[in-house]
Amino acid sequence: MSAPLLQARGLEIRFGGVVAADGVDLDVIEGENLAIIGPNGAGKTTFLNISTGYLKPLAGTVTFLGQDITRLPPRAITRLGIARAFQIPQLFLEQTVMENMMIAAAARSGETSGWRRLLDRPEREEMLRLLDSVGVAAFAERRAHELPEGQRKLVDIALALALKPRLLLMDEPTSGVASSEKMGVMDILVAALAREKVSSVFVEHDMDMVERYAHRVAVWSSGRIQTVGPPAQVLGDPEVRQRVIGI
Amino acid sequence: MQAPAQTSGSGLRLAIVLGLVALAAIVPILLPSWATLITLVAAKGVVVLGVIILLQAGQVSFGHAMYFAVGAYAVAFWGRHMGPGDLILYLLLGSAAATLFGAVIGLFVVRYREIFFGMLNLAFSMVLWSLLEKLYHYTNGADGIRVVRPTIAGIAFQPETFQYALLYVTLVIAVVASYVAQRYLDSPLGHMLRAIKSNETRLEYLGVSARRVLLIGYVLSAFLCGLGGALVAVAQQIATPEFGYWTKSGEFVFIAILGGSSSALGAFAGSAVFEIVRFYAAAKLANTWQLILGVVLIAIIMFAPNGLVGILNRNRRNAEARR
Amino acid sequence: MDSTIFILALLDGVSYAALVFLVSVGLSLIFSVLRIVNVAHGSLYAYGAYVAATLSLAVAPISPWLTFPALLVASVAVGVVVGGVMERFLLRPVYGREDVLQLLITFAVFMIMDNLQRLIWGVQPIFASTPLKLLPNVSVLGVSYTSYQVILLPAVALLTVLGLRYFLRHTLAGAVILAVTEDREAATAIGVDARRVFLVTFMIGASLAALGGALASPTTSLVPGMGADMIVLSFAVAATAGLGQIEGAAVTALMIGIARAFVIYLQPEFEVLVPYLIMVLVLLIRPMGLFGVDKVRKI
Amino acid sequence: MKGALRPALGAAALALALTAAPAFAQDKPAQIKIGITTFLSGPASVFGVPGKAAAEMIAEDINKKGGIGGVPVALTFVDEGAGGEALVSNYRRMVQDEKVDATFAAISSGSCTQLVPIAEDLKVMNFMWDCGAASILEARKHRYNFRTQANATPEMLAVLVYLLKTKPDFKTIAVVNQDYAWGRESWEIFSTALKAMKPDVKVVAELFPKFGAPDFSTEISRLMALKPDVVLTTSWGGDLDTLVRQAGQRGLLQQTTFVLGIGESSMQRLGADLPEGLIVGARGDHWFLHPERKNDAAFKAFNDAFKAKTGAWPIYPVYHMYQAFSALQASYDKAIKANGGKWPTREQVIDAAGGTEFQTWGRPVTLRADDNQGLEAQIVGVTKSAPGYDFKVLDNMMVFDAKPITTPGGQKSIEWLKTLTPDFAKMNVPTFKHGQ
Repeated sequence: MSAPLLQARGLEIRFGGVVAADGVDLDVIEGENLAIIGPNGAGKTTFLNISTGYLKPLAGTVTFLGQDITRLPPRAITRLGIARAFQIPQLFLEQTVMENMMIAAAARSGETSGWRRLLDRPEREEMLRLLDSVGVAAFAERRAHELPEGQRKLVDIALALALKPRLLLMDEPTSGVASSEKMGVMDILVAALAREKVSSVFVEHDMDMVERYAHRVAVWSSGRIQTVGPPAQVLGDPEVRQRVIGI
Repeated sequence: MQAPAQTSGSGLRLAIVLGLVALAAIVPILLPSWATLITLVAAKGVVVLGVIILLQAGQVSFGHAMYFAVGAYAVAFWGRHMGPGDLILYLLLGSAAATLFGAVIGLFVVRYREIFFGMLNLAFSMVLWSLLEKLYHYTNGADGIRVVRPTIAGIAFQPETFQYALLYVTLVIAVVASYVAQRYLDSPLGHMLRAIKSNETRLEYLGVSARRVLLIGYVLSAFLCGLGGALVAVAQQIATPEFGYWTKSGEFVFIAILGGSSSALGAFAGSAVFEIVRFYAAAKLANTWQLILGVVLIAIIMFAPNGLVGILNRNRRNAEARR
Repeated sequence: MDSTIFILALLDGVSYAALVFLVSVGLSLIFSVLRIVNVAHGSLYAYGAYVAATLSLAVAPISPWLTFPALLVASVAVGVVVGGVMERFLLRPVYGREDVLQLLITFAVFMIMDNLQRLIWGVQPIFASTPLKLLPNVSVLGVSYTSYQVILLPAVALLTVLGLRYFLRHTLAGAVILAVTEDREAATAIGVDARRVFLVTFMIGASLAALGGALASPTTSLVPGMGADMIVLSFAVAATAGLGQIEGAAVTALMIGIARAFVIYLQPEFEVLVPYLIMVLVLLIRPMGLFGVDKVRKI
Repeated sequence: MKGALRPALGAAALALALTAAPAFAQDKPAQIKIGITTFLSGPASVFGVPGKAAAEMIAEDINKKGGIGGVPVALTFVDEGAGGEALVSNYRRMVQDEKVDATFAAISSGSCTQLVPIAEDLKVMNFMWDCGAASILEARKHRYNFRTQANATPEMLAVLVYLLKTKPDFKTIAVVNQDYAWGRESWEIFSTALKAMKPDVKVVAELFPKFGAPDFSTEISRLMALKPDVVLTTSWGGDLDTLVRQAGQRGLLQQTTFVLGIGESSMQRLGADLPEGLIVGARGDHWFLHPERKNDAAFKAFNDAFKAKTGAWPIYPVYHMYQAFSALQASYDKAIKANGGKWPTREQVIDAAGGTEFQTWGRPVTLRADDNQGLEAQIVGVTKSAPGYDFKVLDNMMVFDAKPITTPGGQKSIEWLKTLTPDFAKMNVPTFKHGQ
């Protein structure tokens, strides 16, 4: 096994009286798609928030490629190569989808021109291809707020991918996507991740998804990681089934 | 400031702009007193352009008159201590002083958003205003400082011709400033600025420092306010603390919304309507000019959410739809 | 600094703070519920003063003591009528639109009210000091004070703090207002009529501004433009305290009032700067205000 | 760029067509057009609105009598309260489009500072009808601008001399002035002269509350604790009313000698709230019961007409407005005479204006040829109750001749004031009792 890409050790955080993380250890290995599952409100999203610097843990550390990123702000962590897609899509609603993408492209290249036109940048083709690869190229010239929820979700992921990250963190990547299209979208997404050599962590409630796309599954419950392992093994565990999935 | 999807009529827009500039340049030849009025309209339009830039980021400053005043006073102080100068020097001074000021205050205020951003700007501007009033021995207090008529590019104009020279310089500046502002808003930095309005979180998650982006926009807007302030001071031949009072800041935001905060054209359309209404009302309807402006603004907000420019665009779209 | 100055400045500061508090707490209350900074708040203060003066001049010949209820009647009338019209017909149509539009509506109302005030009451200063003269003077350290200013005004302010506290914490209507303040969607979901809450809150806030004006009217000349300064000052107090903080506004008003009084005694040149400097310093250190609470956005 | 200009252009062209008169200089014009700037909004409208009423009344009267040199006058007003941009634009519009023959600008020194150079640029005769800043005419020589009244220097000096004559032994003084140019400049003049004429007086407090402040309680407390012999204030309008009432209510007016530098304009409003014994100045020899004029039937008729029109007796801006018209009439009459009875050109009127003496509702005023400064007498008195009036009137009035108390031509006021000596206060000034 290669060295972990992202390593969390002893994370602790609480909100008011609620303990969301109480000594969480978790590794993300280069090249894998790691799913996090667990009951509602268990703190799965909190893990994404801590790993990206949006929340600071009370104790514990997160290291990425050997560097301690626990106290860094989101933008610094993003620049190190961790991108994030959100449960509720976070887009620039008043701008067109292409403009959204080009902002990401400009951000990736560290562009700070106040003169050259954004849309004249060379990455336009690349961004269009990226949009095409998640199936929303047709919306490129539409303003983001005009898109249906499912398409926004895809653009949200495309925005993260546009950064060419090493690691992509996703929060229920297909929630909001019509159920008939979920598998198709995930197929495309996972293929893209593999092609671009991007590792990923995704929080998920849909066990079919987890079973089909995750290399490993971590079960988050009562503020701790209860088990980590291959989907077949973890999802087969009766205790997990009862506590997490409620079957 | 419009997305490319909607700028199909950009040729038409250019024609309208050129037509209006030509009109602004020719009218005063027939009506001499309009030279100063149009100069003021264009100069304040430049200021409002600065306010509009911040509105793109969703931030409303109720204190931007402070940069307007800084620009004006920079010119006035020069005239007072160094004697008359050249217009080009005045404009450089005014805009440089405002830029510097904006950079320093900007470092503090870009940490705040929305109402807190507005309030902090207001607070800073009120401190400046109090100082302009208080430091009577340096600023002449409420009477203000006279601004001596400058030369323009080394040429000393007679009073009759000076107002035209100033008008044409101001029109050129207005056009250039609009173009620069437009280019800025179309650039990556400009788009990032607009992104602050709709989703600052995502911007940070693209690895961009929203504060830095906002600071650049803030400084640019301070620059434009200072430039406009210097022009107004020269046109009015005076700088007074009133330039920096909170109602002046409110007036700039007012004009921006009146004209339509989504385009450079809006800044000038709003400024023209505002100044002309006030110009006529101060003479003909002295008792009711504020009333009229207030009602006009409410009507615009209620019935024409995109300002005067919005009305223009809507009419054009309707006309195209009928064709 | 000797103790005489200390005591005198304290008294002056308290009576000044009482009026400023009344106006700023109204502003703060409106903001906490409607999320609107009411620029026309200063105009409501001015109208409260003008209507109170008109009313007391009318009733004073009947009995001078009637002027006290007249002040109260005037402030409620202004708050309900002007505040009600403003909320119902001007603000309600723009809820949900950009914040700046709501702010500008109130700015436009400020211009209109300022103008109407001149048309209604003219430009000559108006003075109606009957209530001030009815109450005796009190002497402190050889300096004569009006009991109206050093006793009545602070008492009214204190009653307002206690009254608002009781209203918000111990009555159903207050609980409903607080619920809307906390979470508008949730409150609406459990059947609260948010629109009515907005209307009532706006009227209460407006009445408080008008009350400030009405209480100020016996002590000061009513002149065109008197509202414009009050709005910035009350704004400074509300912001320094943290918008929506009632007790906080009281403490901050006292702080600014007393600081101002001391500055007049010791370094009068800096009087106007005091509230704004305090506001800048506080906001730079605590953007949410002295008593405000920070909120983290959920993503 | 300026979408709204097109319709506005039409309106402007129309306005021009309606108002533009043929500009044949030497022909007798149809009317003499006068552009007047005055405060119609904001706190200073306490002066501006009476000033406007006076202008309308006076113009009507002039026209009834056949106009100036047989030509009627027509007035245009601009609101000084609408802000600097509107003021400058409208001033230019009046001069350039409406082609007014003369302007009366302005009330505030700030407006004057702004408009005086423009009048020079546009070569239009301007009478500074009410603004008092001494420095404007002292900075440089003007051709087109005249001041048809005094300035802050003689106004303050008269008040100071009155104080020194009536209360020669005071040791301490405090000042409460509005914090803006007038409040500052008037105190600078007063204190400079005081230092020169009575160096042993100690200034115990210099208070400059904000312009338009609604409350002076703290200032009053401080003054009550300090107990100065004299308190000076040059405040006006609502500020002065508030200060006097708050100070009166708390006994400060009774404890110390109050000097109201320009209190004449507030006396009617303050009514019974103004106690006896306060020293009051009038920005000129303005008093509707002027001791030297009060038996003049025309004076009485003027005052009665103004009272009938507005409900109040005239205050100083009303008399200042009259002076501007009187100066205009005198200048035109002089120019017509010099031109052999033919209608004069604008430049000829300007030539005539310098050195003109004209009648006023006080002593005559001269436009000093050196610097176009008006030489105007000053009245200072003390408040007193009098039967027949529901407000205090002036008693023990001194009428100061203009010349001795006005800065000599070509000198700067502050420098000149420094050269004064204690003997200056010993000048001979006639004193009049009320009703005498």
